[in-house]
Amino acid sequence: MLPADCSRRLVDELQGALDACAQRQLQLEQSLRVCRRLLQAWEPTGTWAWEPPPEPETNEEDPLPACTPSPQDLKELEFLTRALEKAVGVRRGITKAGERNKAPSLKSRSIVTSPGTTASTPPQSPGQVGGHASDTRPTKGLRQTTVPAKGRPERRLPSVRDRTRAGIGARAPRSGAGLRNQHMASLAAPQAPEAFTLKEKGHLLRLPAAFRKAASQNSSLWVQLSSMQTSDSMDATAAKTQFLQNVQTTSGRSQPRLSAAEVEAEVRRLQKACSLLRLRVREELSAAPMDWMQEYRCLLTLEGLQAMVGQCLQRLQELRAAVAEQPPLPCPVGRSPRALPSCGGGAEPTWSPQLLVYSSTQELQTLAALKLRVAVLDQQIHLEKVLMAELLPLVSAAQPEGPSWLTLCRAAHSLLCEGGARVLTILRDEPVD
Amino acid sequence: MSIVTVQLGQCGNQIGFEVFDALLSDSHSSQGLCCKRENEAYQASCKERFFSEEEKGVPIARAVLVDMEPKVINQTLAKAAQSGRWKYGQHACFCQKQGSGNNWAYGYSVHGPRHEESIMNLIRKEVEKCDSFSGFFIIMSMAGGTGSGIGAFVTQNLQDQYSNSLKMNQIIWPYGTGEVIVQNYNSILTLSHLYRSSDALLVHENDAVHKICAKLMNIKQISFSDINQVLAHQLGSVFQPTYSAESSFHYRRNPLGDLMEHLVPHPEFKMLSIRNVPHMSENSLAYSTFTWAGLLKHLRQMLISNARMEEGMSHHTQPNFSWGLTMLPRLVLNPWFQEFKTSLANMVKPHLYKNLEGFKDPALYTSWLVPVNAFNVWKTQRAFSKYEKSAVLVSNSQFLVKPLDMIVGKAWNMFASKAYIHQYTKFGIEEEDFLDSFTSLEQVVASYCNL
Amino acid sequence: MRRRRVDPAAGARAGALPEAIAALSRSLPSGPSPEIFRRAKFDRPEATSALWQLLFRVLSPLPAGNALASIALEVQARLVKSALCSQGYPRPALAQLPEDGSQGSRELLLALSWLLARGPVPEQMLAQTRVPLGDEMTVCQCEALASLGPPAPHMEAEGPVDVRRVQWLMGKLRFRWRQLVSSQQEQCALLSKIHLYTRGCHSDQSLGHLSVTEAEMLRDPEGGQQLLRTLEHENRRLEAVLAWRRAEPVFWQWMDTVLGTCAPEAPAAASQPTFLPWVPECGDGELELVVRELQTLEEELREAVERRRVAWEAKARGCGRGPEWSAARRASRETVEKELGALQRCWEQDSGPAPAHGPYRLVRREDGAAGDRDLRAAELIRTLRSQEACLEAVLRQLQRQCRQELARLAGALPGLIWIPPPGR
Amino acid sequence: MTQSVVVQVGQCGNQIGCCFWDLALREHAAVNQKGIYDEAISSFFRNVDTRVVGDGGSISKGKICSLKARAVLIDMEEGVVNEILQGPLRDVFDTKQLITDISGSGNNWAVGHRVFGSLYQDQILEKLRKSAEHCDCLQCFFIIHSMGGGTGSGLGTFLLKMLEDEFPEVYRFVTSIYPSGEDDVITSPYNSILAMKELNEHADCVLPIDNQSLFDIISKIDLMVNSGKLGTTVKPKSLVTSSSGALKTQHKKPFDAMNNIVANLLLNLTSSARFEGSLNMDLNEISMNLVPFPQLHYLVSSLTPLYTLTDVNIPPRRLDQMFSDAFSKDHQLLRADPKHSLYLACALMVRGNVQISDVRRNIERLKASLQFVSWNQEGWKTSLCSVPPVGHSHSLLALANNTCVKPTFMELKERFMRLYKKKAHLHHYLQVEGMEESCFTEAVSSLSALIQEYNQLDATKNMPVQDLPRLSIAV
Repeated sequence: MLPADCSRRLVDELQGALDACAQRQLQLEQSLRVCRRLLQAWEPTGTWAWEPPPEPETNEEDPLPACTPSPQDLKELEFLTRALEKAVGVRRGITKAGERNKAPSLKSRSIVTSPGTTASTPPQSPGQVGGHASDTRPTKGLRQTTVPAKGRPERRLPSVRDRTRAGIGARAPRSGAGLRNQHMASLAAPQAPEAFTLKEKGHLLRLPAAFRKAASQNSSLWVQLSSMQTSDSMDATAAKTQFLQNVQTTSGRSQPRLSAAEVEAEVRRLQKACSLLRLRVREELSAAPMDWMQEYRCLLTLEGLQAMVGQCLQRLQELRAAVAEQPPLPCPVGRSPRALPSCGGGAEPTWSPQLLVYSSTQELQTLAALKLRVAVLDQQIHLEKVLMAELLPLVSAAQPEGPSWLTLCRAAHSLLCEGGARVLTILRDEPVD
Repeated sequence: MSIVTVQLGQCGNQIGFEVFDALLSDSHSSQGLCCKRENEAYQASCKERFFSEEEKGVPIARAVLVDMEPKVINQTLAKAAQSGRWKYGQHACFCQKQGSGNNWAYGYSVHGPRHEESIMNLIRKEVEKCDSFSGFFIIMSMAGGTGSGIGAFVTQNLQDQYSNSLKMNQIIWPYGTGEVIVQNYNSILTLSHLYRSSDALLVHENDAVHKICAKLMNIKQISFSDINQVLAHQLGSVFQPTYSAESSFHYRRNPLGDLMEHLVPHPEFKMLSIRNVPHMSENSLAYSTFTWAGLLKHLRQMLISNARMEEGMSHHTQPNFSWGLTMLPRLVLNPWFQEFKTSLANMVKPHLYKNLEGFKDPALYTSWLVPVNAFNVWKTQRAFSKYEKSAVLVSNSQFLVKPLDMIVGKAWNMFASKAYIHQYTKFGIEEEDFLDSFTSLEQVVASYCNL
Repeated sequence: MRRRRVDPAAGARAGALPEAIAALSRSLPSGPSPEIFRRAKFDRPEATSALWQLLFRVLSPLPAGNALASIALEVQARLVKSALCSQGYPRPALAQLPEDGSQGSRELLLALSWLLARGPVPEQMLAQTRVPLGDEMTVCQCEALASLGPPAPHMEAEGPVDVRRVQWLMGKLRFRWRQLVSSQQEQCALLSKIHLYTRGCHSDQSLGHLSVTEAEMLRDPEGGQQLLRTLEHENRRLEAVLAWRRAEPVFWQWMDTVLGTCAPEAPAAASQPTFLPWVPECGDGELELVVRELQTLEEELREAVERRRVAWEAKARGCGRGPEWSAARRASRETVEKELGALQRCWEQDSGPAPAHGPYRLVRREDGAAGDRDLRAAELIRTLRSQEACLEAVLRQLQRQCRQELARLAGALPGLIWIPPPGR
Repeated sequence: MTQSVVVQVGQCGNQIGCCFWDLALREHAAVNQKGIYDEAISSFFRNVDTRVVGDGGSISKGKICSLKARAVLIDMEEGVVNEILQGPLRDVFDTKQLITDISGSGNNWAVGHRVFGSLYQDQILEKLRKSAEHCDCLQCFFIIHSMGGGTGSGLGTFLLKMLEDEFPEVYRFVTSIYPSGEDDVITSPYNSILAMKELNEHADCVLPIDNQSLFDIISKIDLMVNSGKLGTTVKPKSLVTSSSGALKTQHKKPFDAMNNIVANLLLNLTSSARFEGSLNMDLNEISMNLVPFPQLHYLVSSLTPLYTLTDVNIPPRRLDQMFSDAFSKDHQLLRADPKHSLYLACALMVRGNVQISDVRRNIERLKASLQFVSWNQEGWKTSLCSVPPVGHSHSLLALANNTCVKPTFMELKERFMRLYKKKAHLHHYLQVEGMEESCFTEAVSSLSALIQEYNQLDATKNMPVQDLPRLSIAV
């Protein structure tokens, strides 16, 4: 057993990392779902539309409502259940041979009949008729649609959509359907009602005018904002500085040397320094100088590094002092805003959009994989350090050789030296005959 | 997400076929007992996992077949093609003329390296066909030479080349007696190597499955094909699509990942077992109805008694639990497990959850895990195969300690007399390698015992 | 009446101040009405809760969402206090405010202004909730795997745990990493496909293809309408920010008058602020980690330098010491200084080789042609690779260090054979 | 699939070989009714287009044209080989596969081994290489010979060493016919002992068979058939003696029935490698499973059932009887009693409509009555081949690595020592160049060492089985 505070720290750290991963996974899953749906067939009947928006955890007590089956489904289900009950009844009563023939037939019939009985819309909806019609001359239909059909609202398509959707989900009442139709006209480009995939007709898609306008306005606004940022008016800057000073003076306190956030940023910087220095030292120590020149340079480098390490330590002492001098922070939760994304607040934030250009799927995958790999390594190194700080003292302090010490040793070895992936074995050296 | 199956050796190929066949016939079965929409989503999910795009309407299994002799592969390919429902890829198999002769060393050190490139190429091609690739499912026996030796070799290569992908090895544990004489040697070599390179070992014992065939399915003359079908049913019900945690309408996308994260995160505990209820012959099925209370109680009882089969399930309308009589001897003092997975068909009743409480008893788990973390439920509305209701339990528990201990003990006895060692040194597996294997498996036994 | 009396000079710009405040309030998310600002100047209690919420919004690391509303005001207040404190907000009066939101609107207004004075808050807020039209990828590692928001309270029983539980969690984490990798690979494949299939669809020539959001908008017109509305809303806010920037100076003058109405604070307030129980700070532990690491390094260096000096002196003895010798020494010194200087800059400037932060829009171009301001994936890959190598080396080194340490401890024990995991 | 080459040496070897080819042809004809040259046939036969001059073009696929046995026939007399060439099997062989001489070895191992060995070395090698070239994956050489004579014993074992050098990766399975006690060849103990040394050193597996056992089995079948005990229900052609076809028309020789038993042994041994089944067993699995130590590679075999009832529906009891019989003394092809000796390992090779549950049931049933060496308490190897022997529903071949072979070797040694003490006939051997007395002493000590190994194993027979201390894990 690990001591309580060590336990808490380690479990907290790991749990935090797990949560972060789970969050990322969830984000990915959501965006993946959208992507996958896009790559499936775009069906005018909207079979994709039944997917409900992501819901919170299914209620364990009563899972059925969570599925929110449509009336159609419920009806189907009812049929099935009834058929099943019948089948069971038959089984109980009738002889084996007769029953075995009957039960499946009952089931299958219920399945066969269900679409017929449940279809609230006639099998040949106007939309589908249209579909057939355009099937015969698809090229023409397409050519038509490539031209942005301004002011030529195709009423037929949306109406089909509306009907089918109402039949399936009938969710929130749609206000302003008329307005939507207007937009619709320019929205979906290939308006042939038959299903198609992005792969086949993706290149024919056009963004609607309203959106194009809003988007270009949006990007130009961001650009303006960025330029405004750099050329912040002089008097505003002066006024702000003045205000900050005033606040400070009226607070009746001398300015603390460093705020907690700054301390943290500094610690992070020093952490990085530490890693870099360590690497450089390793490199230097593994070198074998040949002549006096190299020998001299090596010595100088090491001395320089030593001085730098000294400086860093010095700086850390100062930070320590700053921390100690600060009043204790009223921190309501175990973890401080260390997790606060500092991104976007870089040295010179640019608000206007930037592009990242890739040339192939493979390249994008490599890029993403590497990015994640670096993030994982960061996290791994952090955990390694925490584990070192917590476990190594325990291992060296405890009474050696007891089984619990050996257990700890094995676990520590696995966690610290093998990344948690493998384990060592400790054998008792008993002579085996 | 898709899973690429690698079937190795006679056993692996025979079982692989049955698994695909079971999955496909289930997903196309009219007995799914759920609504059409649900059924479609279910089929799509199942297909994404195990089959690639159709060729003239026939789905193609995401599988690579490997054997060192042609007979079984030819037979397997033919059987799949004959089914008409699905088939194997045209260029998805690799075979040679001459088997490994039950010699693990031959498979691992001769066949493996010699054919590494070809086999890995086949696998790579199969992986590239997946838009979304989750991991490998590697089916092999551990007693023979090809499945076990090449299987261990291939798994190791997969670990090297696809370190981020998941690897689950389905291992067929040989009969206690009478399959292969050097099976204990082959087994310890296989297990110790897989423990290094695989993420999870899903174990099926021939003896246990044999018993299921005899006692529950009432099969008089049990053939390997009977055994493989039971096995395929169990595997199929594990991989049957289930709902994800978010919402009932989304099927779980990464079954391997979810399974492993919950079951095998600790590097010393990688062995999984499956328990399944109900199993019965087609004939008695027609006369049986099940209640969730009954099934789950039964399953829990199996777990506690460490029974791998369901015994004492009477074939009459009301299951009658006479536990005391039908229990296997209690082998383990402190059974523990991490995950409960059940697939629930429709007609879910609220009291179901009351029954699941029985699995949340902390006494079932090791002291350092709390049931809330160790126990997970998966469910689906759709029935699997011919059963209206069924439940399957995947657990990481002490259940294999005893068989493993037996195998290690027998192999150790043989090793002490140096019997058969010359057959292995001939192909570069030295006594040192045996000792390494013994060491790591003794550790596994000890670790499981210390829970 | 009163206003006019207090600040007659403001009369000339009577229109300007409300305009500025209105712009500010429009530019902030769910901005309070300008009236709140006015009331806050007079420390009216009814303005308090709106300002707590606004401040919480500004300071909270959580992404904007409905979740905010559900957090109790007291919790919000507490978080705001601690966040401001950690950023070095000077006025102790804030910490003494009651957390039920009953009083102190003027203090809160001051705090808000303090934040506004320090950085481009409206811009940042906007950037955080920006409508992502493109498929974005951040280039920096800032938020890589850090968890957002306060960690969920764990049900873990406090108290000692078995070390195997730690191993268990570690294993879980390893699996999650791998799941992330495979999901991400899938996403890349799908993104790339969507980009490829929609080539030439975008009105903006520099982009060329549609993003997922844009394509989805076409597929689902209803959602598209929603998106359009959000975008238009963002545009309005952007315009408001621009207006705010222009009118800003008036606001600061006004704020000075607000500050003027505050009674100067009594140093060392009689009533000690009610601090919450001290929870050990994560960053604090971090600091100790670095100290320890640096000390080890220093120790190591001391020995190494000693050894090298001896070696150097031995070698140097044999050399003639002409002017060439001195020149060479000087040259060496300069090179080393330059090199180490570069090393130091690496961390001091707090910027890796990848200078960029923030999201980038992914654009697929087979020929890989990129503008001056655009970033090429290949470049980024290169920097990431070197980062990866560097981090891997660090990790390996730490592991080596642990191995040595454990081997030292284990070496003293007789009768035991330590068999390392089978090396491969 | 792999191929095997049969090398039949000497009179006995060729006679058995002849039976073997006859049976093999009939088996494949029965299984392969379409006449397509398939992998199964290819394991023993080549498909040759006889119109192609010279070597005869090999055809790897399609219709069967002309089948040629993968065989090399060697005899230092012409009689038997000529007989074969004039008989019905003549088309299966051609002259390129034969090596004959006219002088004979005079029942002298040394003549066969040393004289003819060096004389025919190149020629034999060339034929062997040729036959190997025709295979795309040569797995095994089956050598058939007798131990007592001169050619089979001497040249047969000379060949063994040659194969080892030339084809180190190809298995060498030797079917050796051991002389009976009242053998008419006086020097047979010498020949056998000298051959034994070679078998010890250069064979992968030896299937020792003695004529006496074969004779006893035949007599028993005759008795059963003629006594009418089983009425008319016994099929006229019992499994082990069925021999219609090739040699039927000729004058019935006393050895025919016996040779057929041996030929059947070889067919059953290879059936699981050739045909489909739910549990295959390749040839390389035999030595892997049954040979725990390199020298202990003598496998005692038994074939059951010896006769088949006309009633095709086998009641399980009959099936179980087949398993019981396989372990009885009467059914062994060597005079030996495995049931009362120590098993090192045992293989059960089943053909026909038998399932794994049948095999398991019988193993469980029989296990109690058998003794296995302590470290191999469950030393069973099983195989299931779905193709039964021609005209039968099922069959079983049991192979036992069992200390019961020891008496045969000890008896051989005794007979050798009786002669050798008197130096009887020794000069016939010593006059052959390269033969010295040391050859005899070395041979006999090699045999003694083998017997000693069996003795040591036997000594553990009644010791209680106990687990050895294992590696001790600290935590």
